[in-house]
Amino acid sequence: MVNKVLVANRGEIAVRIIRACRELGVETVAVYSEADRQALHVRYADEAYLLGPAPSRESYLRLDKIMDIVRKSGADAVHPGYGFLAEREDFAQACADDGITFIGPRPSAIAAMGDKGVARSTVVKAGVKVVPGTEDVGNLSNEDLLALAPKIGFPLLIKATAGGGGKGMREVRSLEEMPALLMSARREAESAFGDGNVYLEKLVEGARHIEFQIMADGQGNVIHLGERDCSLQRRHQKLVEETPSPVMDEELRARMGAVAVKAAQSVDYLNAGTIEFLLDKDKNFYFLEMNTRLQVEHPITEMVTGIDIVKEQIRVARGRTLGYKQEDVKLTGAAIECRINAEDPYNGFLPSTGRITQAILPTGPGIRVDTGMYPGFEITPYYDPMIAKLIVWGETRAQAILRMRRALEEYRVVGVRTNIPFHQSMMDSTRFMAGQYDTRFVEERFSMEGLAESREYFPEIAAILGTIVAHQQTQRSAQIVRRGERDASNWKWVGRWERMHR
Amino acid sequence: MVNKVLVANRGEIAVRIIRACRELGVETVAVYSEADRQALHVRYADEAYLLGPAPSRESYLRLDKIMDIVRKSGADAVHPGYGFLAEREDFAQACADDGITFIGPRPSAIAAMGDKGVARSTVVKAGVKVVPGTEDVGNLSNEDLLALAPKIGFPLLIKATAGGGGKGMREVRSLEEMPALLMSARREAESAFGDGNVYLEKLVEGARHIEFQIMADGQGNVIHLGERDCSLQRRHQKLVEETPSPVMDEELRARMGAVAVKAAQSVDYLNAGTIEFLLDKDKNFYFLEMNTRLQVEHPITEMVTGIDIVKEQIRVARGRTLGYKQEDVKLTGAAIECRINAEDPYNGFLPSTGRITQAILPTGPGIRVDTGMYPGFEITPYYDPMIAKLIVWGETRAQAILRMRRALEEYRVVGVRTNIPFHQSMMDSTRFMAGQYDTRFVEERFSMEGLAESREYFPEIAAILGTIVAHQQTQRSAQIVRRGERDASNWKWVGRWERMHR
Amino acid sequence: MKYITTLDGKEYLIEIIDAHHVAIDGRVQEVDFESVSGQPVYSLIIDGKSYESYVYETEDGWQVLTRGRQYNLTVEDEREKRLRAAAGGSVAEAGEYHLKAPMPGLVVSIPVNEGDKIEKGQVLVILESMKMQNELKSPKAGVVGRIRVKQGETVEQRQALLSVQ
Amino acid sequence: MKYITTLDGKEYLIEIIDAHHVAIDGRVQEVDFESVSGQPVYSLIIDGKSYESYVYETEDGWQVLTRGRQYNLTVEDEREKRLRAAAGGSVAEAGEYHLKAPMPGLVVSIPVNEGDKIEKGQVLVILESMKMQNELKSPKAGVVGRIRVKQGETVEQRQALLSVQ
Repeated sequence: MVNKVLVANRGEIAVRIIRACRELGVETVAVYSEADRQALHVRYADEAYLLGPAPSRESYLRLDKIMDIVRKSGADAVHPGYGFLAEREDFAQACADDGITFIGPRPSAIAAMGDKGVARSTVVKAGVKVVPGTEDVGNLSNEDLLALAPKIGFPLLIKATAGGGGKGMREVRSLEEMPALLMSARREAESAFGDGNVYLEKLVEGARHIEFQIMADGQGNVIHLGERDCSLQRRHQKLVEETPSPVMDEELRARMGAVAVKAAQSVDYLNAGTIEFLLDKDKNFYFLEMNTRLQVEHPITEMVTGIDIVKEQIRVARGRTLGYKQEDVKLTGAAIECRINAEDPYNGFLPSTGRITQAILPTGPGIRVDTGMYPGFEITPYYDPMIAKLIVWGETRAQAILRMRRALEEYRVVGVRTNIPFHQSMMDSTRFMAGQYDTRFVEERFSMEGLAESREYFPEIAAILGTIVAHQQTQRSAQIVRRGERDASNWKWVGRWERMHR
Repeated sequence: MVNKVLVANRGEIAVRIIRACRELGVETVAVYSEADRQALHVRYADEAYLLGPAPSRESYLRLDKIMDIVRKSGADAVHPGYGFLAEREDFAQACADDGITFIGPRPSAIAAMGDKGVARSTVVKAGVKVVPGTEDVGNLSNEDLLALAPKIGFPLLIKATAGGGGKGMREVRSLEEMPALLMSARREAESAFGDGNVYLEKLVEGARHIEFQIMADGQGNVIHLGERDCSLQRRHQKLVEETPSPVMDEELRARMGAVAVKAAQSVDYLNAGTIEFLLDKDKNFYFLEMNTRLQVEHPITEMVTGIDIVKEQIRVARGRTLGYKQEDVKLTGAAIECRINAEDPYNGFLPSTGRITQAILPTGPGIRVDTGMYPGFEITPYYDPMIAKLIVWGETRAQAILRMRRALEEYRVVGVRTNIPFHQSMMDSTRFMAGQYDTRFVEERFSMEGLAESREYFPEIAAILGTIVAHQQTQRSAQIVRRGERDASNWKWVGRWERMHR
Repeated sequence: MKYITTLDGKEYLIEIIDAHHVAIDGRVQEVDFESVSGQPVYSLIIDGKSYESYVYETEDGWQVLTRGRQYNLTVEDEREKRLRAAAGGSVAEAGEYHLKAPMPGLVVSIPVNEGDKIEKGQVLVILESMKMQNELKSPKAGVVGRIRVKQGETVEQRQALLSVQ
Repeated sequence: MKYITTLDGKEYLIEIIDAHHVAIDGRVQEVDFESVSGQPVYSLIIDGKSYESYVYETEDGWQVLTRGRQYNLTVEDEREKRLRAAAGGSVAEAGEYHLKAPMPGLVVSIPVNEGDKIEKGQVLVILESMKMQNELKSPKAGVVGRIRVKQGETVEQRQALLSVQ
């Protein structure tokens, strides 16, 4: 079993999974929407089947169609990636019912951790501290939530019970603004997960978002692969992740790691997962949630441990024991990931769509780029704006930052705007260099205008560049006008065009 | 000093060096020929200066012009890369005379090792064994060489004294064919190095080409970074390199490493260098030559040691001691490099030139691609056919091979033919997998036709693919013919073309 | 050809002399300028320094992104400059604001009605694209004019959504 | 449209029915065939299997490179096939061989003279390109015809070098 894997995803993570399968000699089956016929995961897979139209609800969220393709293709295993159906208990259950290996946790663990309210109460029972909030409750109404809010205290967070990726999440500063925010959070959660349920959580200020990578096998072994610091977020979307965390020490890592393992064990966890914590200024830490799937930022852990997490997932899914014991896990050097999004940092980070006409990846020592895009590929409004992950490794954190600067400077993407300049400013910022940031840093202290000043100012060069391009455009339009005037010689033009286009 | 480095090279190695400089906060100056105005090294460097027309002799070999640009740009250091002027004593000397740091060995070491005849006699004096051949002699005439040949015995090799990269190298099986081969070897050496001198060396059959990476600082510390097995060659050009060598063991590595260090010490070596050995079936090894520069295949050593060789070069050039002692050098896992050449493996490996219209690099875990090409870049006949180096790392040799197969399968280059299919066949070959190969393997035992059979045969798919493309082309030409016939409606065409091209 | 290029409040007089020379405020400079493989990416070598840049045209002028920093500039020839001076500064500021979709997407909601008096910064439309809900805000105070789209509608990039008078 | 496609000595009768169907030796297959982003790289999905391929036209036919293996094939429609049959096989084999430069380069030497009798496999021209000297050999025995280039000359790709009769 696990000889042919259907990858129920798209984009860079589908490509990532196909790569691991190929290196293990496992066949791969891609699924794709009409917008993704030319996507890299379709090009790289051994087999490929159309799911339906571009919108996710008609394609990548169509559990029924995906199960049909599993049967049609003869796949004996499914990898869900992240997002879409990755944390859907019914998907894992449907596979189990059909005798298909689901490369992920058991349905029961997804259910326990997938509903964030249930997850909190489960880990509390196991003795793990959680951020104060709505405990041990299912689907609360707006009235209930408005009544509970003052007891938790403001500021607080509305979070989607089915959530992840910042979708359906809202910060609330006062009771007055809460009804409107509840509505928009539910709307966004419904649209993202097909489930509008939300819960409340105290907003811990000045905190860092620290998560631990967990691996568990079917023989009861659970290990962690160290932490990732994911505090740099904007609108609750992670933008930069790094490992080790600049605030971590060996003792704290051991304590948090042990709690993470305990949390995973509390739901009889299997395969890869991530335990998210908030770490406050006094190094108190609180369980936030568990992501019962492969995480976007898993490569930074791979860079410092040398462990291929996706290959380990397949190993464990095959029923074998983990290839590593806790004491085999050594962290070497430092790794950073910048998420490259198709959005304009100079225009409120608005999404940017279009056809990629050129893409030159940074390469060389210590660099990894995970992406599903290439020149000619169309970035559509249907899916996540993340078009690539730029990951670097350095012998030290300082070297990793310098390498990341070099890589960002080299990266060229033409056709859509990207947030590369944002990352460049971030890598230049003294607070980032000092490791002094929390989950509010990007929104509260960081502005593109202010930080641009860290970079050299070349106004004359910019003026010359812009003027030459404007001039060339004027010249070209003048030619078109002249061409339009050229009535008498139209016959000549015909010949010329014909020759050019033969 | 070493605050601004002029990179006296082009292509992937110029990009590689610029990367290291940027990560150290060192400014970079590129030089370029008229064919390279849009080359990546020009785009990535802080400064760029034109050298001259495309042919190397008028550009990258113009020592005088390069020294002018050193002065004009205010560069305080020069990195020569490999090839071109990298092993020219007069270049290192010109830098020394001007107070410019040459990132490489002292002129005396280049001189001693650069003339392969002198190198052999130098190391012999230091007690290092060499392959039998013409010893301790300078510029021998054809008459002398023809007289010496029978004493050495056939088969033997004619090699360029200024040589490297297989240029000016010829195998000689008998005295009869030797005069013609001498002529062609001298001609090629003259054209490649501006020096037509040659020497003779016994051809050791069934041998492996094993080389050791050396690093030496100005304080007299010399270490080696393990070996590279470069036995897979065609026409004396390396095609695939790997480390560790499948035939190496700890004891032999220690012995050969010690000899390599001794050879370097015999010329008071400074900076990075490579000692090449032949290793015969009985594990006897012979000094072949020393390359007094950064080597094409240095990245595989970087992958298994975690040491950035170019950064170490700059460190040592700054007069600092090496960052590593011999006992700090640990080899982890295995690395392989495939040299991607613009040549057609199905047509006698003839060079292929043209504009790259698309290039999709393999990425993901454990992959590094060093290249200077990108879509839109023109591959010209003026320079080396190597357009990229594909380097992979794996926890074991077997995993590295599987990863290389995956990477080769993913790599897409459109616009020129490449030898990727050759590498795919090589990675499939049972002898490569078993590590059983010598320097004659590619030429004597390997054929594209024979090895294609390792890959699945899809004649019907190929027939359908070819036929659809041929069909579409027929349809298009038919349209052009019809268009030519369209006399009466030419005015409509004018309007249509105008609209399309506005 | 002479241009007046304005950047961060400063004016530069730039003359394009020929393919390899420009004058900036009277100083003649040798330039080596190329579009890289036909893309809107430009390589400029000036005084030995190598700059690479994206240059985008926008409704208000040009954006030049080079070495990790974006510059917003306007480029006018002398005739345009005179015309604008005669017209008494930018007309756009005083006039109507037309909100256009900055990207393709789905109109999630329109929290204003025609005729509403609104503040600067007030949300006019919530547009979903790439799974994110984006609030499109008014750059000025005023009154909401005609609303051209409905909730639930899919819109193209640059499609007119509504106006503010 | 029907074609006779020959590959490794085997003939396939291939009919292009419409954009999504082909018949091979009478079996109709559904195909999803696309050129990837306008490049001469083709993606074929057939029976759920995904194949990507480079397809090159050569003087003799077509080369299809897919999954690390190259296939050489000829594609003829029925009319072409009949014409060729009538002409009694390939004319090329019997006729004159024209050596063309396989790539741009520099003529290093021409070790034959006009009128020389040569063997199959004998070196006709040594061409230097990309720092390598490449020996261009005769695919047949014969007599050297007109030599159109001189030693030291730079030649373009496909430029005629000499002929063998």
